[in-house]
Amino acid sequence: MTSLLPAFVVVPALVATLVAMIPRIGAVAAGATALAGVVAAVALTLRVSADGPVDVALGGWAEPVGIALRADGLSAAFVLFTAVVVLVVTVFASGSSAARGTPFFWALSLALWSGLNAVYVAADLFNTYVALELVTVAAVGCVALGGRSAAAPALRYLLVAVAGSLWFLLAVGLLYARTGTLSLRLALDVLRDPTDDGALVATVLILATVGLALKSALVPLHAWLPPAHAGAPAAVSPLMSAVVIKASIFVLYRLWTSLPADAATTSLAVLVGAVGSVAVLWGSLAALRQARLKRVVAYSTVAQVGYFVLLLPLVVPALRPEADDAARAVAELAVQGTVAMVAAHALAKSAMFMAAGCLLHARGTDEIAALRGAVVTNPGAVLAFGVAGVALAGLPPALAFSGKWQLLTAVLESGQWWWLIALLGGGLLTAAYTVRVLAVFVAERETGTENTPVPVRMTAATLVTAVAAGIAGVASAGWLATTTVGVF
Amino acid sequence: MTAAVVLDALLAAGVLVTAVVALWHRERAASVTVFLGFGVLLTAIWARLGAPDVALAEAALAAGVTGALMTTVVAGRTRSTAPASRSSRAVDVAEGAVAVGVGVALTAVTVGAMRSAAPVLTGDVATEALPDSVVAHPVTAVLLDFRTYDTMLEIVVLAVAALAAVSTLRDAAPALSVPVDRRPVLTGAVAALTPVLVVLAAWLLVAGSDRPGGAFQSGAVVTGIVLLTVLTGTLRLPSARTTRLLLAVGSTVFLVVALATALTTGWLTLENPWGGTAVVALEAVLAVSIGVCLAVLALAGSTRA
Amino acid sequence: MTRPEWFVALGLLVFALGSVRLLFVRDTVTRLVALNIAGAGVFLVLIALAARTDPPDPVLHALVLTGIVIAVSVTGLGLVLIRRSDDGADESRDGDAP
Amino acid sequence: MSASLIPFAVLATSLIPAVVIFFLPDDATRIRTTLNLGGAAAKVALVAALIPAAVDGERFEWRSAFVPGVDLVLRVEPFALYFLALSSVLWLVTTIYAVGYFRDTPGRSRFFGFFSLCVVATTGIALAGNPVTFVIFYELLTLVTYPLVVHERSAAAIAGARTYLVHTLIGGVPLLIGVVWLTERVGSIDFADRGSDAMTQFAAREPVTATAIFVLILAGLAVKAALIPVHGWLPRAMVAPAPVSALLHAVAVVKAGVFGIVLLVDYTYGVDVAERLGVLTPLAVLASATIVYGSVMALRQDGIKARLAYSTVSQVAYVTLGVAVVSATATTGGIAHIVNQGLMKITMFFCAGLFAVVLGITRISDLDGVGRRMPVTSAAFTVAAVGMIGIPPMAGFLSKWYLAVGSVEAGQPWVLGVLVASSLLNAAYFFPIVHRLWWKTGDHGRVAGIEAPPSLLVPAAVTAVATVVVGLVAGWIYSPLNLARIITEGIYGL
Repeated sequence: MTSLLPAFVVVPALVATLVAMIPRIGAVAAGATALAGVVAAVALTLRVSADGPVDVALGGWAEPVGIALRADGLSAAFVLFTAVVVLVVTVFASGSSAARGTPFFWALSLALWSGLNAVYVAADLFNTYVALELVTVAAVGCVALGGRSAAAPALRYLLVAVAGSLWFLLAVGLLYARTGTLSLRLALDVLRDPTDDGALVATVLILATVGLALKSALVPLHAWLPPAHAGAPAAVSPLMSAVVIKASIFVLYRLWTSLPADAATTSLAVLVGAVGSVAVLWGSLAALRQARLKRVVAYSTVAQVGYFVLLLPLVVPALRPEADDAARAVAELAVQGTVAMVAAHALAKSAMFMAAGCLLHARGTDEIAALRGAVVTNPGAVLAFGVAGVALAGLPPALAFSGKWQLLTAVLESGQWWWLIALLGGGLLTAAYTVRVLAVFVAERETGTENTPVPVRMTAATLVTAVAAGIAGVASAGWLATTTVGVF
Repeated sequence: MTAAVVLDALLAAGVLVTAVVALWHRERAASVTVFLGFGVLLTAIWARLGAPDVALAEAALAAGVTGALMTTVVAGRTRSTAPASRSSRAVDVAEGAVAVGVGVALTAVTVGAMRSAAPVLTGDVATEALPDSVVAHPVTAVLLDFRTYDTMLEIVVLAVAALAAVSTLRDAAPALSVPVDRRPVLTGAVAALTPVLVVLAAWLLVAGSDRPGGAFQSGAVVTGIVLLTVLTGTLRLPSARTTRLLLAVGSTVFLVVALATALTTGWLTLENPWGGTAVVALEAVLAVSIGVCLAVLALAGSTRA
Repeated sequence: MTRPEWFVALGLLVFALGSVRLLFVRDTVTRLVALNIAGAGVFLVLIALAARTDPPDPVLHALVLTGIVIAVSVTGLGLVLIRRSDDGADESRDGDAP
Repeated sequence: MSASLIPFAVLATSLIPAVVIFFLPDDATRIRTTLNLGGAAAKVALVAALIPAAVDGERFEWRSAFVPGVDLVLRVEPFALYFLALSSVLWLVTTIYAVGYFRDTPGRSRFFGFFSLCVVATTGIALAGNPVTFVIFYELLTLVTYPLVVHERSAAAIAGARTYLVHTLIGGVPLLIGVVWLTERVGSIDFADRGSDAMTQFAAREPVTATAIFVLILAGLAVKAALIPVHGWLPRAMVAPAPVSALLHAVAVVKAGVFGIVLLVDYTYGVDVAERLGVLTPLAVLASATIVYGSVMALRQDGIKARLAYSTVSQVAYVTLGVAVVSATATTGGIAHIVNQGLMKITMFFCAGLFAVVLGITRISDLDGVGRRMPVTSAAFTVAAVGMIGIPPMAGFLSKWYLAVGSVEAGQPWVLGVLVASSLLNAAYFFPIVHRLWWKTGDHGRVAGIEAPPSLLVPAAVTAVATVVVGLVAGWIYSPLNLARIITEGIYGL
């Protein structure tokens, strides 16, 4: 029986095209596909943890001529949390048409999900480029659903994202010039020869890292994200912040956990880690100063991206020719910790944006000052926002706490203690900008602000996601172990 | 031999000059026009570098369709919305210098990589595997037999882009509305030209299996046909529903083929004896889909929301 | 330097010009033009690499064909968004959409 | 060590009510109260049943993987049950008090939901079997107490809550990094009576790192234990409603910090290792300084709750002092003080709440002649105050007596001086209140019928009586003092 891996890409795309033709069935079709997607993702994770990575050659041709798909622990984890977020956001979106922008939301979000899965299971570098483009175009389409005023941010996002993809494509071209193959695995076999490919690998990594940093809004290349994520409709923002930027983060991890490292790449990794640390502090401080709720949550994403790139300096030592077991152990811990943080961010951030969506639906504005006393009118949304904030800050018993625990252990064992500042400081700042907003929600209510009731399923979806992110930390050991299967 | 070198040098210089002018020119319309020139020169370079398929595609798609798209938008709006920041000449030169620096650095690394290239290139492996493919022409074999998955994703990208464009229109069931130009000379010429273009598109499509040509190039010609007929009113603008249907049909067929082959020979695996005809069928669907999607993109661009 | 190496150099230079200009220019249409030029630069590098062997590498040609179609669809979408934001710039209020 | 779900059962008695109560509408008072009281009573019964088994050496444990290589451990053993007994009894009493206090105010379901979650966190802290589990429930306690402190949604409440969060979250950072560093260096060790030998070898091998880790973890715990200079949040968090101040800031939150310090010194490092590292003497000095500082500051407060807050800062430091002085008697006194101080302080907070609710008095200077108007409340307050000063037969006397004897045994007579000084200071800030209540005259009108709603009055009376009873029954095998002695024997391996 041929493997079902390609189904993760083909089925959502097919449903997307069908829903494009018949928008009426949008909600039901998307809901069913999302549910099936979550079940399939869990099955994939179990399969990968049981018998190792899954490899599929497409079109009947093996590599290097044909395209291969590969799902190892890392891909299974990303596919899983993406499926969960898509399911939850689908339930949320079915609650109100304003949250969806236009009926095309269903088709575009399903196509977006198909593109994301395509990135996560790609083993061929050019195929990764095409998948990234599918994600970008679908994501821009979704942002543009936000109406006239969302057109400019969507355009800016399109230009930046496609430019990033081009930088990545050039890196793929360079790699092809040297190794003669588009398959990452085969390219590695060529590169491992002792001929000094240091300069080439460094250039490929610089090009790819800059391109992918542009697409993941790593400070200082982040200016496009807040207008785009905040300007998008209420149901699109959670998708954007929780899963879309993760596609380029995943490709970054795929490259940095594969290509051989030397002194040059190690210093590059440390530089990226430093930029990440600045991003954590910069994004959080910016989030503290925003007057609109969705902008606070968007800048929180800019801050969290800083965490995700802290993996690089911790992983690179394990890829050097003279790497010992200790370095490999640190790398495993770092990958487990970071993937847990990425997954926790996906859940918590989607909950936060959905909570903002609920409040926006209730009060008609996301101006923080106008949301006083929301705890009385929308207790569910406020509770969800608080729990999501706690989960984002990596406080126990959240999933991010287990991630932060592994990352802290990896940092201590690797001796690079300076990453502690970003890891610990970032958590405090996240709590700071969450509590700042909570204090307004809790304050006594001004009379006169109108308050339309929020459909139950929207608040329910938000609360379930937030609580899931908030308590998943205590039961994540088994899942954490699967995230490093087949990665090194 | 020196004539070839001179030609290459001239083309290279032309490409560089047009690029610089297109990038640094203040006026929107001027930079778009020069960019079209850049596209034409690029087509010549693809031909010089022994890539006829790419040259055809570049001429039809990049220069042709992109030019059409850009002129519809720019024609309507000559003033540039961005604040006319009179960045001084020095800033331009600085930007140029940075670019040259980056270019030179990358060249050094790339040439070094090319000189220590791996003995076996995927291209050679593909050329050897050609006889077992269902199609004779190497580029079409790669596109529709070896790397069919890429082409499938790419068509989905195109469909999604068109869908995204249509979804930005104002009302819930967005219909395209475009000013129609019914001047007799134009409509007469279009009426005469259309059958010729249809035959050309069909020929390009079929030729693809054993010589340069194929779905992409004929798709561009189909776009031309659709735009000409719609803009002159000979073809009535489809309703919102049919527009969406046409948009999605191309990628739907391709995805259904993927599922079908999954259940039989393996995901996207085309085998003889039915492989060859399957490829041509797929190409036909591709051509129509590319044609319609790009036309919709152009029309959505000119429809006032 | 061999002929393919010269064209790779040209491609890289065009890519650099396009990318740098994309990050600094303000006007949206020029940014889209810059994006296309940067893309053309990358494709030029790929086709030059393909010309290293005789017959030229068909895989790279196929990649560039796919790249061109994606570039065109992205440009199309970009132009539609430019049109919408130009319409929008006339009467939209500042701030984020509901 | 039989793997069992008993620890879970103890947690569930407050977790299930918490989850259900969140979804109850505010006016579903009957269901909510039955759920609350049922949960509290079930927990008290369960703990009471477990104490004899634990005293006979029975141990129950639940273990599951937290991250690959590190486990979550919940275990039932004497010290855990000791803290659980205190918190479950006082949770039952305070629930009754709170139901009366919040009769028809808005947001009650929200309050009692978080109130039960807070007890879940306290129970988790008591049952924690290793540093990781402790940190998880310790930080959870911070998060679930924030909504309680901010419950009245006034500007002052929000400001007080922010200070509380700033202190506790910042305190959480050194605690987390300390525990991670400890687990990374020594491996996933569990709490054990005399610390684990892996810990002993590690302290011998890298004394400097061991001390650094000790200081980091202590810094994290010191915030909640309100040791100076990180005690600032406690007085400012008094803006919380009376039941919150009573349970949290006199019992649960503050005790969690001190409970952590005992776990750190005696159950992670072990007394001998801590002594060899030389960290106990500075800890004793810090505790003593806090005792004196707390008492002096209490003298200068005119607000009843403010004075009680600073008194708590001082009294809680006795426990730290008991642990820092290396002698079985002193540690027994310190551990016994956890229960004694809890009973006495909660009585006083109940009375403060009563004075505010019935007569609207919040300042000590307004308490003249209240004894005649509210005799029962004033009597309860007096009993607790006398106990605090350390006059027999109240419970307070016993713990101070053991601490004094212990300090002499340990050869640290200066501690005796601190104890005497603080007792005098206690007298200095409590006697004036008692004096105003009974010997001053004031016109507070005639008492018509009973002086306060029974649901507020009975809890105060019960805890006051308990203060006396605990003092009298010190000899009983399951009395708090005897339990403290059994725990200390485990710690010192007698």
